[in-house]
Amino acid sequence: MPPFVYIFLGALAIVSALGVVVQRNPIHSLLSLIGTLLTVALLFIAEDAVVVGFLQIIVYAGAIMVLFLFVIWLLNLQVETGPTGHLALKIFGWLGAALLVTELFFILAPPHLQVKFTHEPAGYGSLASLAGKLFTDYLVAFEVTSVLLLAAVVGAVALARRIPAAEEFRDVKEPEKIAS
Amino acid sequence: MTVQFPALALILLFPLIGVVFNMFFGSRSGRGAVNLVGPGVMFAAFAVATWAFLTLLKLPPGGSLVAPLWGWIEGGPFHVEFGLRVDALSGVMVMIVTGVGSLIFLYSVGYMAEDEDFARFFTYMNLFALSMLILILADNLLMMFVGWEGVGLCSYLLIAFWYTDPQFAYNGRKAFVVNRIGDAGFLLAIFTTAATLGSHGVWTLNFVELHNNAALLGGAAATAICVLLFIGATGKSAQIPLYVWLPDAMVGPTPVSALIHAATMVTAGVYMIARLGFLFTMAPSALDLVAAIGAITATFAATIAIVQPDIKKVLAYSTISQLGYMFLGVGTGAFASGIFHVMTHAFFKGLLFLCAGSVMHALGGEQDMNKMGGLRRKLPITFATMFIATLAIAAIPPFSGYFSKDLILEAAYESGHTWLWLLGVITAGLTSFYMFRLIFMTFFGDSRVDSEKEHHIHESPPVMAIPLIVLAILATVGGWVNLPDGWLWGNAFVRFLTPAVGTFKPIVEANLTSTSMPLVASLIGIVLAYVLYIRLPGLPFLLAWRLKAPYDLLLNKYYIDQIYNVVVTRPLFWVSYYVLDRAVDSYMIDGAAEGAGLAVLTSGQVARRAETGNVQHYAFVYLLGALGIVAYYLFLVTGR
Amino acid sequence: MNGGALTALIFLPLIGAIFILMQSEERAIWNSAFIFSLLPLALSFYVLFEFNPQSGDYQFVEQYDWIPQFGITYHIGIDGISLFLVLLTTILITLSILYSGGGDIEERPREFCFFMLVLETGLLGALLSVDLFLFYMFWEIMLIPMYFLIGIWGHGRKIYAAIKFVLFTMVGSLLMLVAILYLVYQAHVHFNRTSFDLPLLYQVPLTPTQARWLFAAFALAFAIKVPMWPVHTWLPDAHTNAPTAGSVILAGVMLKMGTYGFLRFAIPLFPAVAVEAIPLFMALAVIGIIYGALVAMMQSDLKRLVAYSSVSHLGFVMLGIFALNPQGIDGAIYQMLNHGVSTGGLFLLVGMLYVRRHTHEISEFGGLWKRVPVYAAIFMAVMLSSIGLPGLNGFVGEFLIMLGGFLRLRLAVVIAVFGVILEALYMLWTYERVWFGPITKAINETMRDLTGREIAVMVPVLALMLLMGLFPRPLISRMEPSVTAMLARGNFAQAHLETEHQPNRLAALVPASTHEPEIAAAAR
Amino acid sequence: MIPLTYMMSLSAIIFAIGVAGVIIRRNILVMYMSIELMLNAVNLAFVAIGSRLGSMDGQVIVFFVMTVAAAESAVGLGIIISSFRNRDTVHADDLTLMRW
Repeated sequence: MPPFVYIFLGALAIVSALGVVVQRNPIHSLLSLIGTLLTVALLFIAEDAVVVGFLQIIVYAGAIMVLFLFVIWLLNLQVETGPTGHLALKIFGWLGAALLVTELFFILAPPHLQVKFTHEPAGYGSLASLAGKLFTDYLVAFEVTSVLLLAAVVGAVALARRIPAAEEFRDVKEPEKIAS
Repeated sequence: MTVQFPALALILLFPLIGVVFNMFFGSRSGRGAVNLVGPGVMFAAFAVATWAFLTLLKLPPGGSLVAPLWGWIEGGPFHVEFGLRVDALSGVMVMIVTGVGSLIFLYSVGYMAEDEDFARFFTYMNLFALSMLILILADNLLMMFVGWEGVGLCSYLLIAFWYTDPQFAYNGRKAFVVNRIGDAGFLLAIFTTAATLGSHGVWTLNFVELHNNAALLGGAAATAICVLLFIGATGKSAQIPLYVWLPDAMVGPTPVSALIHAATMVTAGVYMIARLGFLFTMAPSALDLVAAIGAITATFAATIAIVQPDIKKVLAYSTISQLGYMFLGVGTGAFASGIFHVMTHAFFKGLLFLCAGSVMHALGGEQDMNKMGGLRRKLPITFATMFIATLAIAAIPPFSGYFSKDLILEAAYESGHTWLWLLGVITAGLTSFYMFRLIFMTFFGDSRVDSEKEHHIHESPPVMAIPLIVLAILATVGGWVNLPDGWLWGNAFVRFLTPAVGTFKPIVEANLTSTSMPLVASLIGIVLAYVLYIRLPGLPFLLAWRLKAPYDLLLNKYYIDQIYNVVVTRPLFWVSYYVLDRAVDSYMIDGAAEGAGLAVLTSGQVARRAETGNVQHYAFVYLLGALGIVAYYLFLVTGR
Repeated sequence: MNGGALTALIFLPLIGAIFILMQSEERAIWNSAFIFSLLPLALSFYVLFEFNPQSGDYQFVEQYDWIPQFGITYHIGIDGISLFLVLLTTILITLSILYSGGGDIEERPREFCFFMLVLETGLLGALLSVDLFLFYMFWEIMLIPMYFLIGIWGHGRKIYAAIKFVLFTMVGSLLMLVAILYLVYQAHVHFNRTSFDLPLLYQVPLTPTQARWLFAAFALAFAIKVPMWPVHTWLPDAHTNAPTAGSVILAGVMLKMGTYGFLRFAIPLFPAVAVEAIPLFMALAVIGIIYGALVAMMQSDLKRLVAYSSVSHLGFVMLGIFALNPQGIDGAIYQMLNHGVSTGGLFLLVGMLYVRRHTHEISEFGGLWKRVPVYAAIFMAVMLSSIGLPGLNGFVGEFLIMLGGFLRLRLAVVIAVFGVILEALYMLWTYERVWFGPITKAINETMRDLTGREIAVMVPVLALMLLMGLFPRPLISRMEPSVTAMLARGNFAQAHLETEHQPNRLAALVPASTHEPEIAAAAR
Repeated sequence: MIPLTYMMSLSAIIFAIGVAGVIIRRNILVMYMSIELMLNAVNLAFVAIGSRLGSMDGQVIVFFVMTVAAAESAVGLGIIISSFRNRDTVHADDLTLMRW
């Protein structure tokens, strides 16, 4: 794939990632995030990680983001008005992030970290090769992940359920708000 | 010559039985049993002691009876055994203690007949006898110390016998604590002895072995040991500066005063010095100190005695004074003379106290001589025996006191302590003066007794009278065991003791000045007392009024108690409370500790402000941490 | 035959503690607690009879790997130094439980017995450990039950006292932990072997500087526990507010852990530093003796008074330990036992007063002898033992200590002797105020004398006092080989001889060994 | 193929943007999204390096990251919902009960 595609996709990813952070409307943030995910998915495919790339699109950009969308909808979040947090925190947050980027450049970019290029074996990135790894070397981890997902499902249900007993945990300072 | 004589243990066992019986069964088994067991064990001990003494007399001079018991303390090479030993010195002492003790125990039966705590009384008394006998029979310094402290304890218990009066309890404690000061000196002496001998590889405190190794203790060590021991003796035997407890000890029952505070315990110091005479002769300066303190105490106490109104107080100061004589005796190296005076003093002073007790018994506990008088017809036995005792203490020949006191003053004169001898002579005069003052005020003249007590006056019962009579006989003839050579048995007593206590120079040529002066002084004292208290009964009051300042000084015992109080006791309490307890403990140490706690708490209060609860602040700190770590990694990778 | 005896000794109380947790009926709790305290008592007597008095080595040794990666072993053993302290522990725990069941502890008896028995495990474990890690573990385990005993069943400012107690002890013991780790590290460096085993650690070569720092850390931990002046102030508070049984164990056994620590760890591990530290520690000990006595004299609270008297008595123990000669150390060990018996007894007696009147204030009493003669007589006997009357136990210890001290540093003993005087002063004064005089408070008119159970508690104490006072030799002869071995290992005999062979300068009563140069200089 | 440096730089930038998002946005939901950004940035790095090494391990890890992300967002969103119910806010600076 020609480099300009990479550059284009990279630029798109950065812009939409910035969009996540700077948009004041959560929906817009979410849409930007989906954009980022899709661009990253394309980059995956470009890097011969076809299966993972498609999984990214389907599971991540599709399923998980829908979850976010539901929550936004459920909580009826609007465009944020008023102050958006502490100004000092904002400034230092950006400064810190910039510093982090600089540091990471120094660590990740220099030539000595250029790994020796190995020719990809045949079928690299295919479903078969991924599955082969998953069900042999990573079998235990895979199974544990399934348990994790199960626990997450149960946990999410338990947390989000509206239980009467939860009343006793309410904030005593603002009782009238809970009634609404 | 040393002979095994296991029966010596019986001398201790009998009082022990008395203690155990009276303590556990006394109050349950009733007065009769206690009255039987209490004195009974003393008579039994006396019998065994007599047996032992007679056995000892059969031995060649310098012989001794021993009864080793069991091993006691050890530590490294140091070791001490319990063991009993009777030689001439301890033989005489054990006879005095068990003999006079038995009589006083017998007397107590009558004296304590009204008291409900008789079982406790005899428990203490038996315990005292036990301790005193341990002190005397001990064959080593440490076991002697056991008895030494034991008698102090019993003295405390018996002074505070009528404990419901806080003053009595206070006096008991005072006696114990003052004794403990002396005991501390004794302990240090023991340590010094053990350390000095130990540095030569000899680890012992046994008297015989000490004697054998005395050469190792020469010079400064001997002086230090002797001075420290003498500090112990001043406590126990009520010498300057630790005499203050003895007058206060008179609040105990009178038999106690007779037994403990006159006849036996207070002479322990003299006994101890005589016991370690070989050591003291190696330390002449210490011996001079002993003599000087003895003579000064004798005079000092006698001056106080001449104005005291309380009959027992007079006798108490008289005891201190007589003990001073004894120390003068041993201090001039005449150990046997000192012990001789111990013996005669036990007879006549024990008798004096018992008679005083008899008078008080008759008068319902009255001790003030201003409220007595004219008792000689109502208490004939008491009067007669007390008069004999007075003659003895005033050193009128042929009564016992004359011979012993004479021997002491003789020794002082001969050894060149002329000034001390002079003090002794003056004291002799003072002694006869205050003793005859006592007799005249109590038994002669008009009765000043409270009228309601007047018709209660009665002579003591036989159980009290018999000891008086026996002691009176002893007080008369007791001195005859040591007459000048050529009379009766000659210097028998002193010769008998000499192997046990060391050198003695018999007085070959009686120096007329030195022998006659004390007698003259005594006679002057008697005449003076007669003039002041019989002939011109108003004169004493006139004198007291005209010489108010010195009179008050004497009456208040030179204000020594008050001085001690201001100089020692009060500052001690003040420092303990305000400086140590309040300032140092509560403020400084606890303050520092709590201050440290407070500092931690305060810094926590400050530091917890960082916990805002806002997750973004935490995230930011997290970021800083990450930046730091990455920077460090970068530093490692680039090497710069 | 002997295998497992000590393990059983340590863990029997723990089993008992767990067993008690399952009980619910109060009578059953006390009975089972008593029985479970009797078992280790019997076992400790068995150990006493099987103990070989000639040997100075550890006996009944058991050693198993525990955490082999760090060289930590389960290594326990008993020798002459710990033998009688073990006995003292089992005896006092039994007496405390017997006493507490008689009405002193009314709330939560189950938890109380549980903590008492856990405490016993901790104490015995610390006494029997030969492995430093094991020792440290038990050392810390002791704190927890005592914290609860004071905090739950105490009186007055009990929480303050409990926290003060724990914090003071922790400060020292954490430093000690660091020192232990450093020492083990040094052992690793020198022997290429990681081990917490004490016999190995005795041989670790250290530079003087290292040794001084390590000694300081150990010494601070133990000095706080002893407690030496000036880190003693936790003691009066802990004692005053603790329940009776807590005070008994605290004074009777726990304080001995400090002195025992000096004997077992601080001094043998760093003998050279210990010799250097003699003047310092003797000075602190003497200050403790006098200071404790003077402050005790001014207390108005009986328990506080006894607590300060403990400071004074423990000063004697430290004096003996730092004499570093057989007399001093024999005496120190003996005095530890004495103090356990006498002060334990005093606390029991004061506790009995508290049960009757719910106060420790001296001014609340007075003239009690008239009402309760048996009580008064027993109190007198215990008090006399406490002030070191010859013939009772206290004297033997004090005498040997002072003799040992005198052989080492004369001046210290010359001052310490005043402690003996003051001891008599404050004890008798207290006795006088409580028992003598007229009855001043009407409520005391109806005080009852000791019950059968209370007498049963006191009789062993009295018997021990008398036996230990008259027949100390069987005890000392069992300690002696271990003490000799310890002294030989530290090569203190050399230092000992130096002091001994001073020419007779006794009259001057100066500490000849330390002030030699100055005296020489002054002479010039 | 594009140099690894390029992919790494991209990954770093996206990661930093995610970090910034977590720190500066009050909305918990957006903070969550920023976390997803960071996860994706890391995924990108894995994939890039994996493909250059010819190893499938990188992709396997991405796979796991995705599942964990799914689980995390499920639980996280559940927490957001229940906290919104109780406190009626999704702002992080309002949820500061756990402070001094």
